Amino acid sequence: MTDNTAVLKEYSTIWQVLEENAKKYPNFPAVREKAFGIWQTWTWSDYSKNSNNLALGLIELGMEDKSPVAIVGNNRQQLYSAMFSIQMAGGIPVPIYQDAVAEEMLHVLQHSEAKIIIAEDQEQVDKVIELGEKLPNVEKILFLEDKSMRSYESNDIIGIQKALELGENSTEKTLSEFEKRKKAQTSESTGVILYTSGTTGKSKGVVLSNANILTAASGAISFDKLRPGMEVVSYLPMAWVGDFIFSTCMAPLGRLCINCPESRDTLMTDLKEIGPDFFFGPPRIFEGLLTSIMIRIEDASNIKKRLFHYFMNLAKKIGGDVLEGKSVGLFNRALYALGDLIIYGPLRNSLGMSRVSVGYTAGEAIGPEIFEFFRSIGINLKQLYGQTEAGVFVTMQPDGEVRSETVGVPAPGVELKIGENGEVLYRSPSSFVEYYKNSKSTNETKDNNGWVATGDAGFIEDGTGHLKIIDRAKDVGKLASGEMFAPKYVENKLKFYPNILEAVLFGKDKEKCVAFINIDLSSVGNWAEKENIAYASYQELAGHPQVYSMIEGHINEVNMDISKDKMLSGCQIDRFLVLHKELDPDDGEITRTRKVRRQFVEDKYSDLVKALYDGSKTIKTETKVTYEDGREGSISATLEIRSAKLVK
Amino acid sequence: MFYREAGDFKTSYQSDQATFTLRLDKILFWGLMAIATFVVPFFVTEYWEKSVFLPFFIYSIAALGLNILTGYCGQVSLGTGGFMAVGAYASFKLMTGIPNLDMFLVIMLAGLVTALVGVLFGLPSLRIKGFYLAVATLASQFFLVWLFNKWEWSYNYSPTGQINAPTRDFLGIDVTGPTTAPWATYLFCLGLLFIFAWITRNLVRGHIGRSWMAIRDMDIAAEIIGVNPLVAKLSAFAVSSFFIGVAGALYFSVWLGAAEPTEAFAIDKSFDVLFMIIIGGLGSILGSMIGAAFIILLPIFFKNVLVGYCGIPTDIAEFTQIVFIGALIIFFLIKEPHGIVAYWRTLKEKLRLWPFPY
Amino acid sequence: MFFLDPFFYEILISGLLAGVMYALVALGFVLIFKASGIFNFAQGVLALFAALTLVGFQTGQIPFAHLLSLFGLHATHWGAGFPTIVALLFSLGVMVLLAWLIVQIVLKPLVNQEGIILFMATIGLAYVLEGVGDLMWGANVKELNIGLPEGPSEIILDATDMFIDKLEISAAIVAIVLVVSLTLFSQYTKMGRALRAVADDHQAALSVGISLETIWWIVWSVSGLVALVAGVMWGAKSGVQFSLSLIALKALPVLMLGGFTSIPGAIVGGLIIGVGEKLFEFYIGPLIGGATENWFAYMLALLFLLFRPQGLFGEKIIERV
Amino acid sequence: MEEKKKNNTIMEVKDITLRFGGVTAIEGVSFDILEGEVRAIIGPNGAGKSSMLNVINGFYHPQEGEVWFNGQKRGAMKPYQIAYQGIARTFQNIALFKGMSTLDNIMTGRFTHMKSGMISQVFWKGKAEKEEYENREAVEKVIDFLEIQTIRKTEVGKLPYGLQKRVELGRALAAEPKLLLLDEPMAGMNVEEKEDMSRFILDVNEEFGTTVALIEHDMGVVMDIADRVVVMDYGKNIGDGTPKEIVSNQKVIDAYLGVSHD
Repeated sequence: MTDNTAVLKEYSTIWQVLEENAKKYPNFPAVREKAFGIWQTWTWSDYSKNSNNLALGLIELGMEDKSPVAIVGNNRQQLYSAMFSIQMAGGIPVPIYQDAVAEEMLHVLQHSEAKIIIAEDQEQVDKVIELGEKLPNVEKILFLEDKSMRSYESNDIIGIQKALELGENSTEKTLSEFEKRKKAQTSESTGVILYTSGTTGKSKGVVLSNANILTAASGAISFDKLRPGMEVVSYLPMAWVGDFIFSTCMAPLGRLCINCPESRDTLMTDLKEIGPDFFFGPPRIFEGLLTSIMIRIEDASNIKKRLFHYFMNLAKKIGGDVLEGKSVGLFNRALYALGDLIIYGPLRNSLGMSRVSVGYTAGEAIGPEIFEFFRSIGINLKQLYGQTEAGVFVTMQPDGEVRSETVGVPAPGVELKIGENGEVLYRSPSSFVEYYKNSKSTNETKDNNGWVATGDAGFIEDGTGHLKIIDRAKDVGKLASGEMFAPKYVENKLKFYPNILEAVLFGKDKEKCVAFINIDLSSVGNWAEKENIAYASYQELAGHPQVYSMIEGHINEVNMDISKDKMLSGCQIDRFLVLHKELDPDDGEITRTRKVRRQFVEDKYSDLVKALYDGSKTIKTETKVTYEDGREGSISATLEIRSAKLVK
Repeated sequence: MFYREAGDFKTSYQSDQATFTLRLDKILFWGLMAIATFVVPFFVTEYWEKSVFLPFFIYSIAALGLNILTGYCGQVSLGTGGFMAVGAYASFKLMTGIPNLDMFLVIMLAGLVTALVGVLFGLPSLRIKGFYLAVATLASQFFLVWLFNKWEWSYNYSPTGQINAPTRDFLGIDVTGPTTAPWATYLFCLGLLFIFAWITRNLVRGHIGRSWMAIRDMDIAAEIIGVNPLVAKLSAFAVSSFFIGVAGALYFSVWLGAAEPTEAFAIDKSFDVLFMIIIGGLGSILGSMIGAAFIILLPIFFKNVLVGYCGIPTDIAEFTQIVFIGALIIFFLIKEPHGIVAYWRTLKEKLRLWPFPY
Repeated sequence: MFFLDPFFYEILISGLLAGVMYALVALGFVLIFKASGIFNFAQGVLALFAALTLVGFQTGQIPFAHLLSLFGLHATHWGAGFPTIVALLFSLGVMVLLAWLIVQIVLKPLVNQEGIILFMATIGLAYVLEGVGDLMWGANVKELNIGLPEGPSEIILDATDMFIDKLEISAAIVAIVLVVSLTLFSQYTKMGRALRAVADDHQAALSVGISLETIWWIVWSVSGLVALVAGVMWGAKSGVQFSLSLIALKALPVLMLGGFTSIPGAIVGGLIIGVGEKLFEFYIGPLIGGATENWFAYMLALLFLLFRPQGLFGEKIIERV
Repeated sequence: MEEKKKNNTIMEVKDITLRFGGVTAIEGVSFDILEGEVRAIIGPNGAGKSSMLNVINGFYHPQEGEVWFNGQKRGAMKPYQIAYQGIARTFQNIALFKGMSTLDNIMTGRFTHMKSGMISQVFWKGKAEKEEYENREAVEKVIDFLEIQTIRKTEVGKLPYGLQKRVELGRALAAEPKLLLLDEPMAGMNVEEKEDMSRFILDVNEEFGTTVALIEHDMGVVMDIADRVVVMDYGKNIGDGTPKEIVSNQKVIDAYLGVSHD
C-alpha cells in the first residue's frame, strides 16, 4: 500500500497539478462536453488557459483573497474550470446543488457569505435574483449560457465570456496580485467548502484543505491503479464530494479525461457514447439501469428472452468467479464466453460499460441482486464507504474481496476503530479541517486526536477485516423489549425489491415495528399494465389492493430473512401502509441524495404512525405537497393498513 | 449483436458525418475491399469475370447513375439504354479515333459526351414531371438507338453496322480487346466502381446532393430556400448521364467487346437498370449495388438451378424469370418502397439493439 | 406540289387508319388514367395477352401445355377449338377476370400512392403478364384469323388506284365504332359519369354509391375489352407475337400529345401521329435512312410538351402553395 | 420590446393587386414592415393573407403594384432569387423534406450560404468539406436554440406535428434571413406548443434582431407578440396599427373578430 501523503511533496494545491499537466501534456484531452452534437474537447493547455483567464477575470471583478465563491449548475467544462480559477485567485469554491430550491440556496449563500456567484443559466440566475435583498453580500453574478439572458445583462450580472476577456487583457496590477495570491497558498489552506446534504437540519459546510483533497485523490488512484487517459463521465452533482474528488482532483492527478453529458435526459446515450473506464454511481442509478433492462427484455421476442434468462442464470452461478479469475471449469468457461458474445457483451455495450475497469457504488447500501447482476455480466462493480468529512473514502473494496454485504477495508492512510457505542470512527490525512463557522458541531464529530465519528453503527468482520455497516448510529435504538432496532438495515432489505422505492421503519421504544412503503411507479406501473390493472394516478395505484398484496408478499419474505439474524429479529414488520405520495426532497422528506429524513417524516405523518399502532384498519389523512414550480397544495387520501406475517 | 458502440464517440463534425460512423462497419467494408482487391484477382476465371463480376460492376455504376437522377432527384428516366449507347459509341469513336489514348481517359471522355446529351434530353424535366417525364425520356431511348443504327459515321461505316472494341490499355495493361486477362478487366472495373460510388457519396452528402433531394421531396419548398430547379435538375441529369455513359462505355468496350445498338441497348436495358434501383433501394448507394447484383445473379441462378439442375426447358425458365422479376417489382413497391436495402437497415438496427427490442 | 401526288393521299389515308388504331390503344390508357389516376404501362401487354388468349381458345390450345409437359403430359391441344364468336366471349371473360385480379392484388395495396409509383408497378405488371402469357400459350408467332376481309380493296383501287388493305379499313371501322360507343358510354351513362367522378376525386365516387374497387374493376375490364379489340386487329394484321405489346409504346406519345385525361385528345392525337409519322417517313425518312416511325412520334410529342406541358386537351396544372 | 429600433423600412408593398383568372385575390393592398419589428397579418380565411406572403416571396407575380425590399424596387424575381436576397419563410401546412433527417432539413436552409462548386464536391476536398462543417456549426446553433438536439438524426416524416413545425422554423432560421415570413406558425397547436412557438419567435426577434412577418388566427397570440398588425378582408387592407388600435378599430371588429369564432 503506497503512502498517499507522498503527493504533498510535489504539490501543495490541486491547481498546481493542472498547471503541471498543461506543461507536460499540453495536447492530451482533459475535459469534454457534449454540445452542438459532438464532444467538444479541451486539452490540458486549453483547460489551464481558460482557468487562468477566468481567475484573472475574477480578480479584475474585485474578488477578494480567501473569499468564498459559489458555483451552481450542471456539470460543465466551464464550471469545472471555474473551480480551479477560484482556487488560483486565492478564493474558496463553494459548489451548490443545481436542483436546490431557492431556500436551500439561501442558507448556503448566507452562511458562506459568497460575494460572487457563477451560475450556469437563466434558471439558476433567476433563483438567485428571486432571493434578492435576502443576500446583501452578493455583488456579482456570472452566467455561462446567454440564452434569453439579454434582458438581464447589467454590470452586476455578466456573461462568463466578458470575465474571460477581462482576464485575457488584465492589468499589470492584477497579474502581480494574481501571482502573489498563488504563492501565498499552502497545502494547509482551504481547498473547498462542501455543504453536506445534511440528513438532519440545516446543511453544514465541510472545509477541506488542499492536503485533504490531494491525499484522498492520490490514495484512490493508487488503490485502483487508475491509468492516465482513462475516460470518466461526470454527471453527479458538482456540489457532491464524490464528484468533486473524482472530477476536480483525481482527474488532473491521474490525468483522467472527464466528460460532461449534454443534459440529464441524454445521460444514458452520452454514457453509451463515451464508454467510461471508471464509473461511479449511487445505487439508485444501478437500480434504474437494471429495471430498464428487465422492462425492455420483457418486450423482446421469445427466443431472445429465453437466451437472456438462460445466460443470466449461468452468469449468476459463475459470472462473479469469472470476473475474479477463479477457476470455473473449462465447459462453464466456454459457455460463459459464448454468453459474453451474445448477451453479456451486448448488455455491457448498451449500458455503455464495455470498458469499465473499475465501477463504484456508495452513499446507500446496494441490493445484493443488483450488485451481483452487474458483477456477473463482467462489470467490476465495487462498494466503498465514505462521507464528505472524510474526503469521500473511508473504506473501499479491493479487487478479489468484493462482497455485497461488506463495504471493504480501510482506504489508503485511513485508520479505523469502533467506538464503545458501536459507532464507526476513522482518522486519516484526508479527513476534514472543520465545519465552516461551526466549531460546535466540529467538536461534536472530531476529537482532539483527529478521530472522526461517522455517525454510523457497524463492526469489523474478524478474519477479513472488512467493515460492515448496520445503520446510522443514532437511528440504531432499542425496542421496548430491549431488542436492537436498526431501521435502515430493514429498509434497505425492502428497497432491494424493484417495486419498493422507499421504506420508512418505526419502532424505537415500541413493542413492534411498523413501516411506510413508497412504491416505485415505473416498475409497479409496468407490473400493473401486465396484470391489466387500470389506474389514473400514483395515489390510486398505491392504494390498489393487488398492489398491497404484492407488497405484503415482499414484506413477509423480508421478515423471514430478518428472523434468521437473532440480533435483529425484533425488527420484523408487524403492520404497514403504502404511502399515497412519493417522499420528495422538495417537501424536505428526503435529502437531495435521497436519504430519508426520519424525524421529519415521523412528525409530518404522525397521524399515520399513530394509526399503524392503534390497530385501525384504515386511516384518512391530508398532506401538504410542494409542486415543482414551488406552488403548494394538499392531497387527501384514505389509506389501508395491513398486517404482515411475523416469524418466531 | 456484434456491434460494440460504447466508446465510439465523435469529437468533430468530420467524424460525426463520416461515411461509416460505426467502427465495425468501417472494418467490414475495408476488409471486404481488401479481399476483393488482393485475393479475388488471383482466382477470378474467364467465366466469373464475364458473367458475374464485370456485369455486376458495370451495372452497379449505371444503377448509381440512375439512382442519382431517380432516387435522389426524383426524376424517373426510361432512357438509360439510350444513354449507355451514347457512352459506348463515344468510347468506340475515341478508341478508333485516338488509338494511343489511355483507356481510363477514353471512359471519362465518353462519360462527358453522354453528360452533354443527358442535359439535352433533361431539358423537358423543367416543364413536365412524374411519368410525363418518364415517357418523354423514352424519346431519347428510341431516337438514340435509331441514330446509332442509321448514322454510319458512328460505327465507322462498318458493313455489319456492328462496333468492335480494339485492344487498348490502362497504364500499359490491356483492358479491352481479345488479349485481356480476367484479373485486369476485373480490377479495372472494380476500381472504377469504387471511384464512382465514392463520388456519389461525396455528392449526396454535400449541398448539391441536398438540393437534389429537396427537389425530390418538395420542389416548392426547395425553391424558397434558394434552390434553382433548373440547375438542380440539369446537374442531376448531367451527373447521372455521366455515370451511365461510363457504364455504357465499359459495357461495350471491356465486357462485350462488340455491340450492335438494337440488341445491346434496347429498351429492356432501361427497365433492367430501373428495376435494379427499385429492388435494391431508391436513394441508396448500397442499394444500387445490391439491386445490380440481384438482377445480374437472378438469370444465372435460374439458368443453373431451373435449367441445369431441374432440367426445365430454357424458354420456360426464361418466362418464369420474367414473371418473377415483374412480381418482385410489384411486391417491393407495395411492401418496401425503399427496396432490399431497407431490410438490411432494419437488420442492422436489430443487431445494434440486441438483445433489446428498442 | 405534293398534294397532287397520289401517294400523298394513299399515305394520308393509311396514316389515318393507323392513327385510329393508335387512338384505340391510347383510349385504353385514358380510361384507366381518368378513373384511377394510373398510367397503365401494361396496356400493350394486355393487348398481346388478350390476342394470345383468343387464339388459344380458337385453336383449342391447352393452357400451360409447356408446364404440363414437364409432368409428362405432352398433349398441346384439345380435340377442337371454339368458334370465333365464342372464343371472343371467353377471352373477354378472361380479361374481366384478369382485371379483377389486378385490382385486388396490385391496385388495392397501392391506393393513394404517387402516380410514379403506380406507373412503375404497371411496368412490373407488364412483365408478369408477358411471362404468364408465354407460359400459357407459348411464345411462337401465331396466325390470327377472325374472318375479316383481307387484301387490297378493289373498289378503292379502281376508283383512285390507291392500295388500301381491307383489313385496315375494317379495323378502322371497328375502332371507330368502339371509340364512339366508349365516348358515349362515359359521357351519357350513369356509370360513365361515375367513372369521371372518380377521376376528379375518390370521395365523389363513393357518394355516387359505387365502391372504388368496383369502379376500378369495371374500368380495367373495359380497357381489357379495348385491349382485346386492339390485339385482335393488330394480331390479324401482323400475327400475334411479342412485338404486339410494343403498340403500347406507340400509344404513349399519342397520350402526351392529346393529354392523358381527354378522350377526344387521344383520338386527335392518334390521328396526328398516325398521319405525321407516315408522311415524315415517306418524305423525310429516305434522306436520313428511314425507319423513323420508332422515334418520330416521341420527338413530336416531346417538342410539343415543351410548349404545352398539359397536352392538347389536358387540363392546365395550376400549382397551389 | 419598446427600445427596439424600428426606424427604417425593410419591406414595403405598394397597392398590390393579384388576380387568378377572373378571381381577385388581393386588391390594392399596401403596407410596410419596419426593420426589427414583429409584424402580423390577420384576417378571416380567404382574405388573401397567404397570397400576400406568396407575393412577397415571389411565388405569385401581382398584376399591379410594387414590392420594395431594402430600399430597392423589386423586379419580377423567381422565389430562389428572393431567397438569396435574405427572405425566408415557413408554410401553413408543413413543407419539410420528408425523406431527410432534421439535421439535413435545416442544413438545406443554409443553401444560400454554400458556394463550393461541383468539382470540389465530387472530390470532397478543400472548400466543399470545409464549408460543410462550418455550416454544420451554424445549424447546430439553431438546433440548440430550438432545443431539438434529441431529434437531430431522426427522419422528419416520423416526427409529431409540433416538432415538425419547429424544424421548419429552424430551416428558415438557418438561412439567417433579414426578413422571416411565418404562415400560421401556430396552426393546429395545443396551448403549450403555442407558448413555446411564441417564445421562439420573440427570441428570434430579440436575440438575432430578425424582422418577422407572420400570419396568425389566434388574436391572443397576435396581441402578445406583434408590434404592429395589418388586417385584411376580401383582399383589401382594412386596418393597420398596433394591436391596441386594431382591437378598437370598428371596421376590424365587424369584418374579422365577428367571424373569427367560426
